[in-house]
Amino acid sequence: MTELTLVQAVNRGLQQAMHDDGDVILLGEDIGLNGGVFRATDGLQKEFGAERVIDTPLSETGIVGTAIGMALYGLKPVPEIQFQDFIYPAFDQIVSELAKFRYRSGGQYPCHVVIRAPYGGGVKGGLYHSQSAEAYFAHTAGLKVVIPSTPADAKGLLLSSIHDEDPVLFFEPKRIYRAVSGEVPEGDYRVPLGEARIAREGSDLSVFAYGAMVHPALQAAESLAESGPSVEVVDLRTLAPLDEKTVLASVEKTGRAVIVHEAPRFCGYGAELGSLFAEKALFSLKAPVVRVTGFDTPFPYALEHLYLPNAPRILHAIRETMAAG
Amino acid sequence: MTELTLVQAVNRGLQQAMHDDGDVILLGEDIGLNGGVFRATDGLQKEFGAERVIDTPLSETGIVGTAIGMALYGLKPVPEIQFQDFIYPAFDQIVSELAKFRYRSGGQYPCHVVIRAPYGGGVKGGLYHSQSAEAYFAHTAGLKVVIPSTPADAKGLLLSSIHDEDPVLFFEPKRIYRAVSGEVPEGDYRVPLGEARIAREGSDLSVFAYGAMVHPALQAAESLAESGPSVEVVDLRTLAPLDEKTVLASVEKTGRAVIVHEAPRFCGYGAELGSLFAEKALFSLKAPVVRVTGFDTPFPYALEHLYLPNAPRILHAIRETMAAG
Amino acid sequence: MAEARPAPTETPTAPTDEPPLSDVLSAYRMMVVARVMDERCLTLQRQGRIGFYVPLQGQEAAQVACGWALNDEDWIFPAYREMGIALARGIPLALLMNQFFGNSGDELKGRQMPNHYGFRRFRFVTASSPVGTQISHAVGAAMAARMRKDPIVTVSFFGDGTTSSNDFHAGLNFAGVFQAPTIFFCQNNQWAISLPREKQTRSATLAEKALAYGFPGVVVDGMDFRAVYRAVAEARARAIAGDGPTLIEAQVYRLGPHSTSDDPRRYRSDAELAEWKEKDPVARLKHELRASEALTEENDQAIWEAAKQEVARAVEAAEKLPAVDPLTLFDDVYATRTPALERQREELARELAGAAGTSP
Amino acid sequence: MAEARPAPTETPTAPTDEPPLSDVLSAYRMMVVARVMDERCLTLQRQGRIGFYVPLQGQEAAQVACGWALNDEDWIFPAYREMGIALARGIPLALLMNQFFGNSGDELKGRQMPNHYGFRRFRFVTASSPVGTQISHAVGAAMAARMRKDPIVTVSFFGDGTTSSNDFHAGLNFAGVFQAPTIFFCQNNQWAISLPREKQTRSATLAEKALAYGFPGVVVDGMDFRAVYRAVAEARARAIAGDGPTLIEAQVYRLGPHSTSDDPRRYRSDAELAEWKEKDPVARLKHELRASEALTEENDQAIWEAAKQEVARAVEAAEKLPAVDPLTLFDDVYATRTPALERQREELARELAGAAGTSP
Ligand SMILES: Cc1ncc(C[n+]2csc(CCOP(=O)(O)OP(=O)(O)O)c2C)c(N)n1
Ligand SMILES: Cc1ncc(C[n+]2csc(CCOP(=O)(O)OP(=O)(O)O)c2C)c(N)n1
Ligand SMILES: [Mg+2]
Ligand SMILES: [Mg+2]
Repeated sequence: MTELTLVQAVNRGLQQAMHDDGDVILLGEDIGLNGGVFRATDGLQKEFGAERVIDTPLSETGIVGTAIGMALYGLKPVPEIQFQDFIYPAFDQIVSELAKFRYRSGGQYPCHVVIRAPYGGGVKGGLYHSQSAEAYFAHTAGLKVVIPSTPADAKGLLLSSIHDEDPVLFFEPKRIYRAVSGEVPEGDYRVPLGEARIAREGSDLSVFAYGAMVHPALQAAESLAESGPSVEVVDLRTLAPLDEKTVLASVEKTGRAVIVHEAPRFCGYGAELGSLFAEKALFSLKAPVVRVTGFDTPFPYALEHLYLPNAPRILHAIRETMAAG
Repeated sequence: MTELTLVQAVNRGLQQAMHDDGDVILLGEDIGLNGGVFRATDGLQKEFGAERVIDTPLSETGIVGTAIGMALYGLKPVPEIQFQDFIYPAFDQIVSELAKFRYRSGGQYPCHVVIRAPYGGGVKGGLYHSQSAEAYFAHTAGLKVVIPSTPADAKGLLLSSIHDEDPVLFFEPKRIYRAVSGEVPEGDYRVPLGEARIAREGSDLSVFAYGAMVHPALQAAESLAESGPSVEVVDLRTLAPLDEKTVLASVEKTGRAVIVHEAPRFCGYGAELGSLFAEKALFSLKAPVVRVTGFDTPFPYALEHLYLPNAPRILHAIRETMAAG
Repeated sequence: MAEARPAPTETPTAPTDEPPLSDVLSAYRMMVVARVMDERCLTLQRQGRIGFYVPLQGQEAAQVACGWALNDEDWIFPAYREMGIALARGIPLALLMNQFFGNSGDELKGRQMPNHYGFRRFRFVTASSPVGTQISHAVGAAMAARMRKDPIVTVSFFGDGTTSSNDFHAGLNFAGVFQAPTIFFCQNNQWAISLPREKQTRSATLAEKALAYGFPGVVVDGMDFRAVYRAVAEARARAIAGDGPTLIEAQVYRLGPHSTSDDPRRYRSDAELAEWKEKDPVARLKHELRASEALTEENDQAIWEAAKQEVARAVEAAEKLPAVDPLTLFDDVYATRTPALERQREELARELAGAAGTSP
Repeated sequence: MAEARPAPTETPTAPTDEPPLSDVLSAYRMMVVARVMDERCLTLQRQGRIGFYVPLQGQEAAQVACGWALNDEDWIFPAYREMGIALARGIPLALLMNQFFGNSGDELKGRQMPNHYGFRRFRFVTASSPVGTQISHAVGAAMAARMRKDPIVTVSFFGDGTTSSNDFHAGLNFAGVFQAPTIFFCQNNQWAISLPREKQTRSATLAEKALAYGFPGVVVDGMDFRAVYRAVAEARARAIAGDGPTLIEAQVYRLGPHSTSDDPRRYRSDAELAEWKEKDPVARLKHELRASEALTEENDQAIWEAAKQEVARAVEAAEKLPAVDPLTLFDDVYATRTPALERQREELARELAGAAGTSP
């Protein structure tokens, strides 16, 4: 065990994978000498050479397209997209090719690429360095979507993703790259995909969150520990495929659900959860489901602090939900 | 009034707009001499000239990018994407640029482009000529998303879209381009954006649908007309911004909801509706919400008939929902 | 301040290889099979027996010659019009025909429209419809092969229209920077559906686009079997030697419609078509073989007859095979079915067993 | 079969225009203002008074000269490093400074990071961060202007790295095909964050990429004010005459970090930096003006002093302005607020009024 920040845990995860498996290679913009703009790949080019840690030209289309070609050939490429906001030039490659290769070939061509990208707000990055685009990918059959919220999960989920057989979009909450640290197991530590984590047990209400939002959710829950209702916090970790079992069990137990994410509400990931409850847990629900999310606007710059969900807003939603039934 | 097919109604809508407003111009692949692969622009280059009906090189990035430039300058471009499945190379231009221009410039640069694209299955087009990608765009703040289900609406919504001030994604259900026809008013006929249509009134259960799916929804409802429950069918028409008022009023009246779309279920557009009901109409719901949708797989070819929702499946969902409460 | 201009076209360096005559005869046979398949499939589509078809007439020499100059271990990244390459790789007609029918013998499990096939054991990667995406895949695979020290090349196939795609730009740029052992084989058939070549881009040739990426681009008469063979052999030798990629522009003509959904009379003249028909690559190679006395008129008739029978057998066999199993719909989305897919599968199974089912 | 090769660089044709001397002196003043602004903004960012900054040092001559050769009616499509152009267009320092502070005087309503400004009345389109997207916008606007018969050109600005983007390819290709009256102004500052120019693409120059699109590409010494002026004036004249687009590669150097988030010592040598510092375009123009006796040492000092005061005033004024109104968050998503946005706005208003609110 070592105390690491989240971004260090990502770095160690990559190092471990590259050490254990010569087929793992990294590619992306500024990931080599520069170690990535967030230093997630710091030191890796030095350790593994420029053939396995490849600085690419400025083209996300090219990064993902060549990564797919490498994967078809049998390597395990882990491309980095510098900011998730810049993933869109690769959208066609991801949605039309990566997601569909295994299916369209009748299983002949698995295509295992793990795309890493820092996502989310809280770094004063404005419209183009703050977005949360997870819903686009979660809606795309054939892709897995993974978002860690702790350093240990960052390493453990990343290693599971790299050793998975399917394409994974691995989104890292950049806001807590350094703001959160914790104990991380050494070696080839893996956290299975497809399993949500009960970050805090509770019996009156369930808060569902992922990535950076798990922390204000926990704060809000803790602030009620003495006096208020008993709040469970579920950290989804794998957004697709969703761990329906854990999620439904929690809401069936508590009968109340608050869903938190940074992305705009409309057709956001939270919509799937709310709909799931209306379909499969309707008669357990004691109160309307509430979503605490980013507003239905592009991500702002000067007013970022007002845009992002935070502990007071989550608390308010918890109180409202408790009052409603 | 003239009896027109849906694709003819689109053609007449474009013709009307071009006739009335010299700033309206069309651009896209094969839309000129060839009249579009579905003939939606048939005859328009002949009528309005090659400067206003522009055959472009094979690049959706370029089509949407140049359309945005034209719109910034003050024209009203109406680009065609040959199949919605090929919109992804333009995804960056749509999501990063078109959707955010007005916002990021503090209102200085409205950017009014209407992107037309045929979408959906039912034409034996396989993975890449059948997709329903509406959820990606509905989740993107700054865009409007419109889908007609009848010839009259196709013309009326298209003219409203072209004369709107915001960017509109106008998706045409290609499966019923010719399969559906109806009376279409002459001239500058407009159907307002943002208003759902009660396609059929009913009191026991509401079916929410759009595009090609409105028709099997109506069939299912009609088949119950004599004996069964009284089914309301709501045709959303504008998916973003959603007409929450009409939708909520319907479900509050009936207490039961079945949602239909062709796209995969997970994080699809239906998720937003289900979630909305869990948030704002929970105590009106007498039975769990049910979604009748495409499966969570890429769109198939040989088995397309099993993939797409149809009247029997909708009927089954109606019966189940009636039985559940 | 300097203005760059394209250099005048140059005579190519001496060919590295010449195909032996017996090979050319087999290649001719293959071109005939492709032509017969093409005619037959157009008919099958018209009769409603298959759903769609993309013909390759006019491009047989370019494709078969290219396939001929490659090694079986090389990887092919095709578009949707590449039956000539498929045949040159030795892919049996039956596999193609089953894919066209989307039946239970289709190794793609009926998942794709006709022509979008691929067979891993033939190193022929499954095509998609969005144009150009295969180009950067071929570059990545070439880089991977080099990492593994496999002495192979990858080849991507695409048309004139596809030079406008994002992946053409990204793929060629990456290939130049990383000196990937790959060949970009552009079949300029003069049309991208209804858009003529000169409206696709203003460069004088497509080959010269390679300059923008720092490697050679060559123009070759794609109706000339031997010329294509030489160009590909040379490009392959360069790639294997570590000298990087080549863009080959094979100038051909799409003699048929873009696909069975297309009506070319809307946008091109009969005169143009007639002019190019004169250059039919199958007729041309026959003429050359006849001239060199490698082929007699009777042999030729036998070749056509054999091709027809082979194709007829493939059709007959494909039509006998049962439909694809409905429950395979849920396979291969992921390596294993997710719980949601299992549920959806059960639902469909119940529906097929008689009870109508709700989907998901 | 022919192999295309880049032609050797050529001496340019005679300049169409020479800027008058008085103009050059004003341009020099502007370059000094840009330099002073740059230094000051880097300090403001270090002090935490603004959130981020992208310096332009080394690119002042290229930008100001380009701006100088354009007409005020021409449309500018900038990237994020274009303060020299902004000044040349006459955009007041106060507007820029307010944008950097994202205060209530910011015409963008605090919506964007510093440097991503735009001002409609100056025909200076609001920049975004994704590289290259502005390139095809400039092409579309140029086509629109021609449709309207407005005798103007559009100019897109982008860096060496951005030549790899999708929109570079699409934009230049469309411009070639449609002969759009536009200028592609590429500032090759040798680096794309940590990637050196030679790893970005294997072409010998960036200018020669224009060949792939069938129009001229020119290389110009971007540290040379007059050379850039001539190249742009010539390209503009061509465009206005209906002769189509031009790609200009201005060879410059990014003397500072990529942005305030970047540490260039991780990837480039002090020696390289020192070498390029010798070519500082501001010092160079001063030297030329001094040599031609258009400028005395005292005048020069006065110019720097005036610039410092002007910048100081802009900072002071910007810092006095109140913050942007929180409820503007919901404006400009659409022309009118949707019902959902109205609700979200009321929610925020209540929250700000004291009660904590749930978001949406
Ligand atoms: C991204 C994308 N946009 C549009 C299409 C529709 N489309 C299919 S083929 C084609 C023309 C391709 O022309 P070319 O590259 O010359 O190949 P050819 O068909 O002539 O062999 C078009 C526009 C597509 N498949 N993919
Ligand atoms: C699509 C996209 N990918 C990545 C980035 C991150 N990024 C910002 S600037 C930059 C380098 C740009 O280099 P260049 O075009 O040479 O311009 P310069 O910064 O040197 O002026 C990168 C990679 C981005 N802004 N957009
Ligand atoms: Mg073609
Ligand atoms: Mg640069």
